[in-house]
Amino acid sequence: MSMATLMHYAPQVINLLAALLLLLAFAMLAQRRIQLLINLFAAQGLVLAASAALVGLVSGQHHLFVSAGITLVLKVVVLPLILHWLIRRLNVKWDVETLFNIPTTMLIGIVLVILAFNVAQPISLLAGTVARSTLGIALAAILLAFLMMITRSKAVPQVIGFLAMENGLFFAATSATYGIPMVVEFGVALDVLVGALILGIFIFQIRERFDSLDTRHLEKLKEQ
Amino acid sequence: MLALLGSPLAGAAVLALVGHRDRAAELNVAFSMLTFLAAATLTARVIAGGALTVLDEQFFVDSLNVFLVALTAFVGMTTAMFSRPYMRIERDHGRVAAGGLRLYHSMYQMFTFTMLLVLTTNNLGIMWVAMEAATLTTVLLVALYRTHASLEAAWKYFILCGVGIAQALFGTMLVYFAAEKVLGSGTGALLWTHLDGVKASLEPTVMSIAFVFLLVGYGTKVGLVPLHNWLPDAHAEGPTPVSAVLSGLLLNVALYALVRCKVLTDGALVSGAPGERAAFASRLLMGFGLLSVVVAAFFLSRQRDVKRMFAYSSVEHMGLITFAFGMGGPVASFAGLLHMTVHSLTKSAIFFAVGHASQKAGTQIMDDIRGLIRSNPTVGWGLMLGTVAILGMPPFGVFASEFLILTQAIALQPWAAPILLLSLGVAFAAVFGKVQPMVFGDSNLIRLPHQPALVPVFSHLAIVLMLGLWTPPYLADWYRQAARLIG
Amino acid sequence: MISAAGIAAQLTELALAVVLAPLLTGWVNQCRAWLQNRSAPGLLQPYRMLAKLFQKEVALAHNASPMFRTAPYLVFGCLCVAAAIVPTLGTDLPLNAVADAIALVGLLALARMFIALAGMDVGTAFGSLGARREMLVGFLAEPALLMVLFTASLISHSTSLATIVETLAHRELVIYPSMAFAGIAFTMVSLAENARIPVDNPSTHLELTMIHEAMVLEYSGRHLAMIEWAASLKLFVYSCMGLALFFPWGVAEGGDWLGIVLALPGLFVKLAIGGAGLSLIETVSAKLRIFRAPEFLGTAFLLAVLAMLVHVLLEG
Amino acid sequence: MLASPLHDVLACALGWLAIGLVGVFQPRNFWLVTRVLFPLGAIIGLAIAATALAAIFSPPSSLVLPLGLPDLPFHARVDALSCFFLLLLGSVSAGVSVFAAGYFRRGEGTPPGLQCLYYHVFLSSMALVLVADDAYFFMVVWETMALSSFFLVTSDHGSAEIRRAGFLYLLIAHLGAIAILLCFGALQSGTGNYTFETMRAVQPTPLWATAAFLLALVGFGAKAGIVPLHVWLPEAHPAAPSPVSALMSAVMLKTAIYGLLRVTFDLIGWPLWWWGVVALVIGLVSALFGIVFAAVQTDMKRLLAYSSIENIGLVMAGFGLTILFKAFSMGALAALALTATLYHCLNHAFFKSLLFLATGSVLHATRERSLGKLGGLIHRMPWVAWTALVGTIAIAGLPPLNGFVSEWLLLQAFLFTPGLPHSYLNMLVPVAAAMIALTAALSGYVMVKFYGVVFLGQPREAKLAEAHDAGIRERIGLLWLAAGCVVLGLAPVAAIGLIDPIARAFTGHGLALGGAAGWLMLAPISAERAAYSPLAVLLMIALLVTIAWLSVRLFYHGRMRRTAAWGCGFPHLDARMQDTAEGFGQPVSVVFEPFFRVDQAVPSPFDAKPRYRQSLDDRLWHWLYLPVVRAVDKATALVTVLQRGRISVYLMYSFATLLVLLLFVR
Repeated sequence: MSMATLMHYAPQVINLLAALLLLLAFAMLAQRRIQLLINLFAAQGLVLAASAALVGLVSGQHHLFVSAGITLVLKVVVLPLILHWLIRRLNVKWDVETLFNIPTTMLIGIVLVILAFNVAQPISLLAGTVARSTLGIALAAILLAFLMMITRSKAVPQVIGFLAMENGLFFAATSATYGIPMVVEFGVALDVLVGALILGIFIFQIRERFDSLDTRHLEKLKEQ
Repeated sequence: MLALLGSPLAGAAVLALVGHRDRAAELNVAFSMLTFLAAATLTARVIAGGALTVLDEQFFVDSLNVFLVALTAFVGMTTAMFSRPYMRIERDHGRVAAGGLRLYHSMYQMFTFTMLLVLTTNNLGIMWVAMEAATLTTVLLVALYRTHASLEAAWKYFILCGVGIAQALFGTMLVYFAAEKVLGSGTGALLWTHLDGVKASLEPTVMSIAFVFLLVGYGTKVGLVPLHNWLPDAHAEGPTPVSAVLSGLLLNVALYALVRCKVLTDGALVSGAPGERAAFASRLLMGFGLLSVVVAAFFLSRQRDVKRMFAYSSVEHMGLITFAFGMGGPVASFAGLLHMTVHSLTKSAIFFAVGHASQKAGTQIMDDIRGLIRSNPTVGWGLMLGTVAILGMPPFGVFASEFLILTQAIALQPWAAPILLLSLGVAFAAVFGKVQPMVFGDSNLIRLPHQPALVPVFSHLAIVLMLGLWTPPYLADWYRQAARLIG
Repeated sequence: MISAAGIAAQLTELALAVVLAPLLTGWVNQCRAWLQNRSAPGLLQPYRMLAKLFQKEVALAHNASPMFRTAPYLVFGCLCVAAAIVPTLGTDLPLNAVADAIALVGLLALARMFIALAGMDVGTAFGSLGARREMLVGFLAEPALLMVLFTASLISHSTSLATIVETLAHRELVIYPSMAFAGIAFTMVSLAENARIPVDNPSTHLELTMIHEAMVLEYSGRHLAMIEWAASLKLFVYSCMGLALFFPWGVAEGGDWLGIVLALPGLFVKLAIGGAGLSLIETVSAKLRIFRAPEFLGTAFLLAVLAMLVHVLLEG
Repeated sequence: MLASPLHDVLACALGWLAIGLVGVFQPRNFWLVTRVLFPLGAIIGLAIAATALAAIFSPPSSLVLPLGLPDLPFHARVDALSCFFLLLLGSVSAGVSVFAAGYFRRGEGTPPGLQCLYYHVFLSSMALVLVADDAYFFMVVWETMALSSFFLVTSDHGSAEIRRAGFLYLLIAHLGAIAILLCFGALQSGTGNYTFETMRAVQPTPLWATAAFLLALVGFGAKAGIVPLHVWLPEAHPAAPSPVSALMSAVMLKTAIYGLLRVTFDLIGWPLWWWGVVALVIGLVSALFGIVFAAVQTDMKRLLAYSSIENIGLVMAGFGLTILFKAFSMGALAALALTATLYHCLNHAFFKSLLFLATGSVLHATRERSLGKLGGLIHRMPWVAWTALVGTIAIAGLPPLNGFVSEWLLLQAFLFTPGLPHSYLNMLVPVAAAMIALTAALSGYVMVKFYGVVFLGQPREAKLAEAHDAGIRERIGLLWLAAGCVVLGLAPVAAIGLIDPIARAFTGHGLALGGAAGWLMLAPISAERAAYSPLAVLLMIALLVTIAWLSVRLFYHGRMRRTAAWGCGFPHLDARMQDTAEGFGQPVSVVFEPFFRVDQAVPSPFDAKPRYRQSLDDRLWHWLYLPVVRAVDKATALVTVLQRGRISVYLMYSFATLLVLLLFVR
């Protein structure tokens, strides 16, 4: 495959990957089973890494390879493993309960996607990158992850939602801007890792104290 | 400069190693003092020589942040002094384990480090990273007691701030995206000094969308209504020194980040957008500020927990400061900065007094704390004067800044002034009505085994009193310079 | 400038008031007796009464304070000054520049305050009851009286009684409808203030209906004499005030020696008619319950305010 | 003497502060506080009074202090108006401070040193209020005054009732301060300059001027205690130690009047006529309301507090009249009304502080504030009783003392009102005059009740027999204030001379005082129209009393015998048969029934232990205040919906905010 063909197909592939990301985001929104949710999260990470690598290849921003590597390690391997280990340890096998039913959530999700595309449109017009049209998708992925956090009442899916949001952010960074400077990226990655660890510890403690991971038990602190 | 950041970082490491040994608290104080000394030297240098950048432009101090650096280092130091007896009593009461103390001391230094990093870094990305790190360290501090309530508070704090701050990252990326067009890709496009130079040519649409994300992101940390929900929980359930630094410093730091972003957005919008849009960022800040003041004022009267009440009071004051920065102009920004100073000094002093009071009473429920002035007059007076000060009674400095903000509001936004004033009136009724019986009347309190640390309380109040009656000229100049930077 | 005639008129007036006041009381009592078809006491009965009281020893309650003993003299003094202020013979009185209509009301109020305080001093049930009722009557009557005087002041653009009399008597004759209202109000106030029926009954000693008498129940001997004398003086002052406001004709203008001399018989005649009128009113009306007194005096007050309003509306 | 009167005043204020600071470092040194610090404070008071007296005729002087905000340093200025009120402050506080030196006792409530601090900070801030010449300085000292007096009010903070009173006081003071701040905001007319100098120079539009006036009326009115902002006053004044009640009633309320005058005549300059009507109506309502409530009180200090509302009402009525005259360019009459207003301020300061101090002595001697448990104290406490009599006569507005003079002037001002260009206004005047007359008459009733129940009659409780008279320092304080009442009553011309510069500055006219009789005769317009000479009246009364007394002695005898009280022959006379305070107030509560919210329980004929209970409540409390409290309560209940504890909902807020803002930005 020559460089030229690569250049020719790359934007299309990136778009494809973006679409895949969005699809995965929707899938996560609709997913009830927690193991599958983690797997979907890992898949999203994979897509992310691939797209980052591709963008890096196309644009010649080689530090994106490093980012792709970090993503691969962190989001495809380490975090899903931690999460799997967590649910095994906590013996969480139940289905994920949602606050709204799934179709409603999906419907809201579609509205969000439309909104995200609309918001991102003027920005995309300015983007000079190969992945110009993907910014909307990134934003949509962020919003969908946000929605997922809102609709899930258990602690673990909320954490996954949080991490998925991070995925969306990362995608935005790679697609729209060829990646943010390395220093920052390392910092972000570190924060995510530490954050995930702390969340993990917390989930243990909450489980220990409340005998449940349902955040609906965490409603003691409120105004009378 | 390096000493400034190095001291707390080293402190964190050393204290993590030292653990819970008796000297840990003293070491904590010592490191905080070291930090303050470094901050003081830095401040002196900036006053003498103007803004400076260090380490390949990665760090940058101008009059705006050096003032916050000094404030942060000072309150950090006094809080460390306060926490020495406070945490010792907590340990005696068995509320916190030895390991907990190790975590507390090292995280305290770590937290100071992250805040100073936010303040001094020149890189918007690093600023975000440090802010997130500050969240992480404080989450651990809030959860220190491992009780139901503290876990719940910490969880909410983490999730809400984590999600919020993720939006800020997206906003930061958009800024980078806009800057890239002008500055080219690379680290330079996130350096504030560079961005500030080219802010007029940044894309206005992108910048305004970016500002929305940044506002939601950092606004969550500032505690603007309706993003404030984590704040009262976290303040009420964490150890009191942590509440003091959260209220007194972290909120300021987050607001600082927001203000830096606002400067860029304003620059882009003023030159690149038609009239109406130019004031976009200002309007948003004013709107959120006003909403926060009003809602927080009404929340105040429902409170039973003393720390929770003062947490809402922080929301109110942050709203006021945000409103001031939203109005803009030399006087309002000046007032906003002054209010930042006096609020953080007063509020931390209040938390110190409240901490001792609730230790005496064994509870944070206000109805169970009575007659402090009989059992321990100094703590009682500290709380009384602090409350009076925070409610904007002269001759304390909070009144000075509120006076400036309100008079500016009358001049620039006459519609908002009565709303603000009425909210302040409601807040006054709520807070004073609750604090008065805590301080006055017959006492139900016990004596504590350790002498409370009252130097922090009264040194803060003394400074606040001075600022109400007299602003030293160099301080005023300093504020003026910073206000000019904010615009 | 104050003329010699003025000073003479002033002194005459004062002396006349002090001397004649019991006579007026006697005359009223006599008229009333006639109207009620009783055999009348002599005209000089009040003087005999005073003489008797002066000779008696004072029986002072253990609990009485110096206030109790000084009050009769103070009341007497206040009423003397009040009597001296009201122009009866001439208008060029030195004291007129010293105190005007408002001061006159003030002096009457001062006298009332002292007597009420004295009533409370010994600490008997009747004393404080009387004092309370006296003050009740006072706070309703005083503003009404003031309003009456104000109406006259508005007409004459002055609160000085001399100027009022001069305006009313010596300028061209104008009919003032406001003065009609004021006249009725004034009559009602005078009845109340002088402890007359329908508000009070000067001759009763029925404990629960007394006002004035209850208040002075603890007084005896010379103190009581001073109080009684002061009471007659008060009646005299009110009568003269009424005459000055509503029938001012005959009072001499300025330092006119002849006028003053001529005014004297006029005064006698007017007082005699006034006294007879008073006894007529007392005879034809019944005493009100004390709880109705506020309504009676309230009416007087409203009439007096109405008088002022009428003045502003019709004459202004 | 320093460079200028302003320096002197500031030095005195600093002196007071210094005294307070000495006190706080020696909080339990009783001897130092009462024997040195308070008398020293009194001397400073005299110094301020002397300075003000000397400076009242000199032109205004001003000064910028190196304190305050960087762009708005403290501006200070004295002119005739400040001097007049400084004179009031200094002279009254001198008496009160001497009294206070003897009043504060060992081991009562707050340590004496702290009391000393609050007290002198209070004095100092009042002095500074009077010289402040920019909005910031004014607000700082104004609120300091509120705060220090709050601490004084709650110095006996053990009782929940006192704490509640203090809270109510500070709250209303604070809300008032908010209104004042807004008023200054309206006055700077967009210049952004908050010095009074600028406010004087710029002419606000009528709309802004009206806003400023109404805000000032609310703000200063809250401090002055005008109806309906009066609720704190009858709670806070009685709660405070008596010297403090005296200062609050006598001086602090006057600072509010000072503020109103300053804003209306100095900063705004040209008032609109209908403001006068507003002030007049408020004043009359307050006056009548205050005195009617005073008549039914059973607590002696509450009674005096309500009487303060009345007096402030009279002052406000005079103020309203001044505005009316000034707006219609009737300078001479405006001067008359202003003189009456200021004179009444001065008078009220003296007689009200005198009476509050007297109640303080009574309170100390008997530990009893309730009128129902006092009585007969004229025997045990002659000094207090006789000085209080002076105050009683003065406050009742009777000649020849000072209360009468100002009421006389006020009524004169009313009598010359016809001739206003609005016919409705002319109608209003008789009604207003009638209300003033009624108020004055009622105050006589109230004061007879006060004096009679406290000092006369038989002691209602056995313990009153142990009551002791006031100490020497208390006596000096009482005598000083009583002397003030007498002097102001007898030499009105001299006192009015002090008001003249103010009247000339604000109305362009003075009173015609140089008449034939000069200093002896008060004839504000002309001797033809009205004249009054208190000294002559007093001499006449004295002369006639002496003549009467001497002639009785001369012609008859002075024989006297002490015996049991007669009481219509009823033998078992005891103290409980006297009229109680409730009984004395009963006629008023019947006549003015609509004013009260009456709650009474009448015993049935079959009750074994019949008890009669009656409470008279302020309707405004239920009509105005409770609804506001309920509304705020409801609002707070509404906002708590925001904080229900569910994290998903919180996330939703943040999400919704983001979405809304994104839609907004599009």
